[in-house]
Amino acid sequence: MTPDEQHLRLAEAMVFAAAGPVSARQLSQVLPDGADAEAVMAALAAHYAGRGVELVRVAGGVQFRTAPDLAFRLRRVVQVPRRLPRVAMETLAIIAYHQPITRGDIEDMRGASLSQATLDALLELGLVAPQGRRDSPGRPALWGTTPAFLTHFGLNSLRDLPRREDLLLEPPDVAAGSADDSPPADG
Amino acid sequence: MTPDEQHLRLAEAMVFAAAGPVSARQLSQVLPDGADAEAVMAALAAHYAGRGVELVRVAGGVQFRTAPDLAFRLRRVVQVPRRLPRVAMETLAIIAYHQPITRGDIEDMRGASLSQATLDALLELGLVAPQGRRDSPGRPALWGTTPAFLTHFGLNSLRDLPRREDLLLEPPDVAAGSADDSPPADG
Amino acid sequence: MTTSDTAATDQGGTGALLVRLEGFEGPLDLLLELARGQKVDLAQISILALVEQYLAVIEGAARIRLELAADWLVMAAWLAWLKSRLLLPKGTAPDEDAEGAAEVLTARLAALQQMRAAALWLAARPVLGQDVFARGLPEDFTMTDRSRLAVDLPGLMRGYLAALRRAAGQRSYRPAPPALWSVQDALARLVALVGQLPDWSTLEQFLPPHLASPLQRRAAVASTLLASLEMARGGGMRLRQEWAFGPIHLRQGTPEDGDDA
Repeated sequence: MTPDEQHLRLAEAMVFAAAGPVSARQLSQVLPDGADAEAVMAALAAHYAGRGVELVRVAGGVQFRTAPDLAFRLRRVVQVPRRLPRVAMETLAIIAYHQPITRGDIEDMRGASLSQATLDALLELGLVAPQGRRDSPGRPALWGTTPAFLTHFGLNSLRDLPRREDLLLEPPDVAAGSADDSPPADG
Repeated sequence: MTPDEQHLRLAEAMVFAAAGPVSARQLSQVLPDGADAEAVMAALAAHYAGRGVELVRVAGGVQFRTAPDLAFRLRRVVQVPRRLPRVAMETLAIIAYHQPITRGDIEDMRGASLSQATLDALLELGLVAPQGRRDSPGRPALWGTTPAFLTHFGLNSLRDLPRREDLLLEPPDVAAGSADDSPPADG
Repeated sequence: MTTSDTAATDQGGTGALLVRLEGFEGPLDLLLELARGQKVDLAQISILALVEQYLAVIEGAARIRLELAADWLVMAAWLAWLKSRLLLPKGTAPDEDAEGAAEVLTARLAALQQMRAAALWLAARPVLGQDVFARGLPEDFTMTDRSRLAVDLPGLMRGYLAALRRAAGQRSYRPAPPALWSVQDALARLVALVGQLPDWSTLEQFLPPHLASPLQRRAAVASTLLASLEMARGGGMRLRQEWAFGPIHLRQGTPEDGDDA
């Protein structure tokens, strides 16, 4: 077994064992001195490409996840929580693109008040968190997304979000029910 | 991709995502009808043999486990220092200020009985040690602090302890029965 | 997809209209839905047509149910103003206020449309726990070392003071025994005094001086009575009481008194 193979085994074991994404820095603490954590990660990702479990880059690190195409069969045996309602997804998108943002600003953008249930749903999943207060009358709390937001949607960083201009290039008809993406549960 | 390879992917994903061991019966719920769950498990185990993560048989089925030879490399030790219980801290303080002192005198000073367990704990931690016996009926053991006590509290010598006069707002008779009020001599 | 059938085309069925209005997340939501019925590109929609559609929907809803929420009506009023300005006869100078307001409305709708697209983009991602799954049984290699002690000097000082305060507190709470005249005290006093008194004397004359409290006085009376009874039993004392609860008189006992005490 070459030393590199041993590095691969260590990285595999560490990422497999971890409950969340593992960063290159964390990995290099386990690897012998001088080992290239990024290269080991890339080799590991290549090894798992196309398998039932894949190595994905998420929230600034790597994490093993089941291949998306298997979800259909896995849902038979794995308990799947409800998807976020449309209102929560819209609120989340507004927070993600305009953070840090106050509740009042979110309500202005949507032209509707933000219900406690929506905020609770986002908080419960840990997708958003208060990030200080705005220096304006009443000092309203500012909201932003969390690392859990990145992990939840399989994003490596906020830069992975499409540019706002590009969002509008897509015809709005994607909303009218393109076949492949399932609609949010609440209808 | 042969159908068998797809079975392997499904099994891999399911065992990975499951919160407990996966039995052959559970696996066959995910696999297409007619697939041999036992054979798929065996093939999966063979695929992972020698890798950083291995498929092991446990009670009720199979699950992934970190290869045993890697566990020690992944181990991280987190220091969570213990606090001394209140009784032990009080006893230690009295011994520090009034050493050498008998157990009976400690009980008089605290106004409460002193359990053997508390004294044993301090002894085990190396914070106190017997320092001879008092020439009185029963020849009770005398207790004093150790050099380890000084180390733990960051003291150069017992003279570094604040003087009792600096501590006590009450008149000195609160410690009625103590022989002298002078700071303890160097242990 | 959730509200894509526009309400604007549905003004015939009034019952359905009401339901649909309540399904919208506010006036902006409805406006966006109406706008999407017109054009793919929000920049090219006819604001005038949009305004008319909205006002028609609100009017239809208000006919059925008057208690329309305030924000729906505020939006309707604002749009009615916008409409009146946009309808100024051709040839007059364009109303800059109205054009600006129309642009603001278009921009707001575009921003909301953007965010709706972003929400759809997010929802189409392989969502953890929905479409992809992380390890169900993570392993933790963290070991906790509790061998070290978390102690510091202030803690030691606090412990010392707490011990001494508690001990001191216990002492001060011990109640001092009340100074009461005991039977033994009374007996000694009776023996000393009884010989000096020639004849019957009241019991009160044998009480000690300086009895401060009523409790001390009652205790002294009781003790002296018990002591005198004790002396009378041995013949050294005679007691007399004329009537119930009357004053008790004492006298030194004599041999000829016999045992009629």
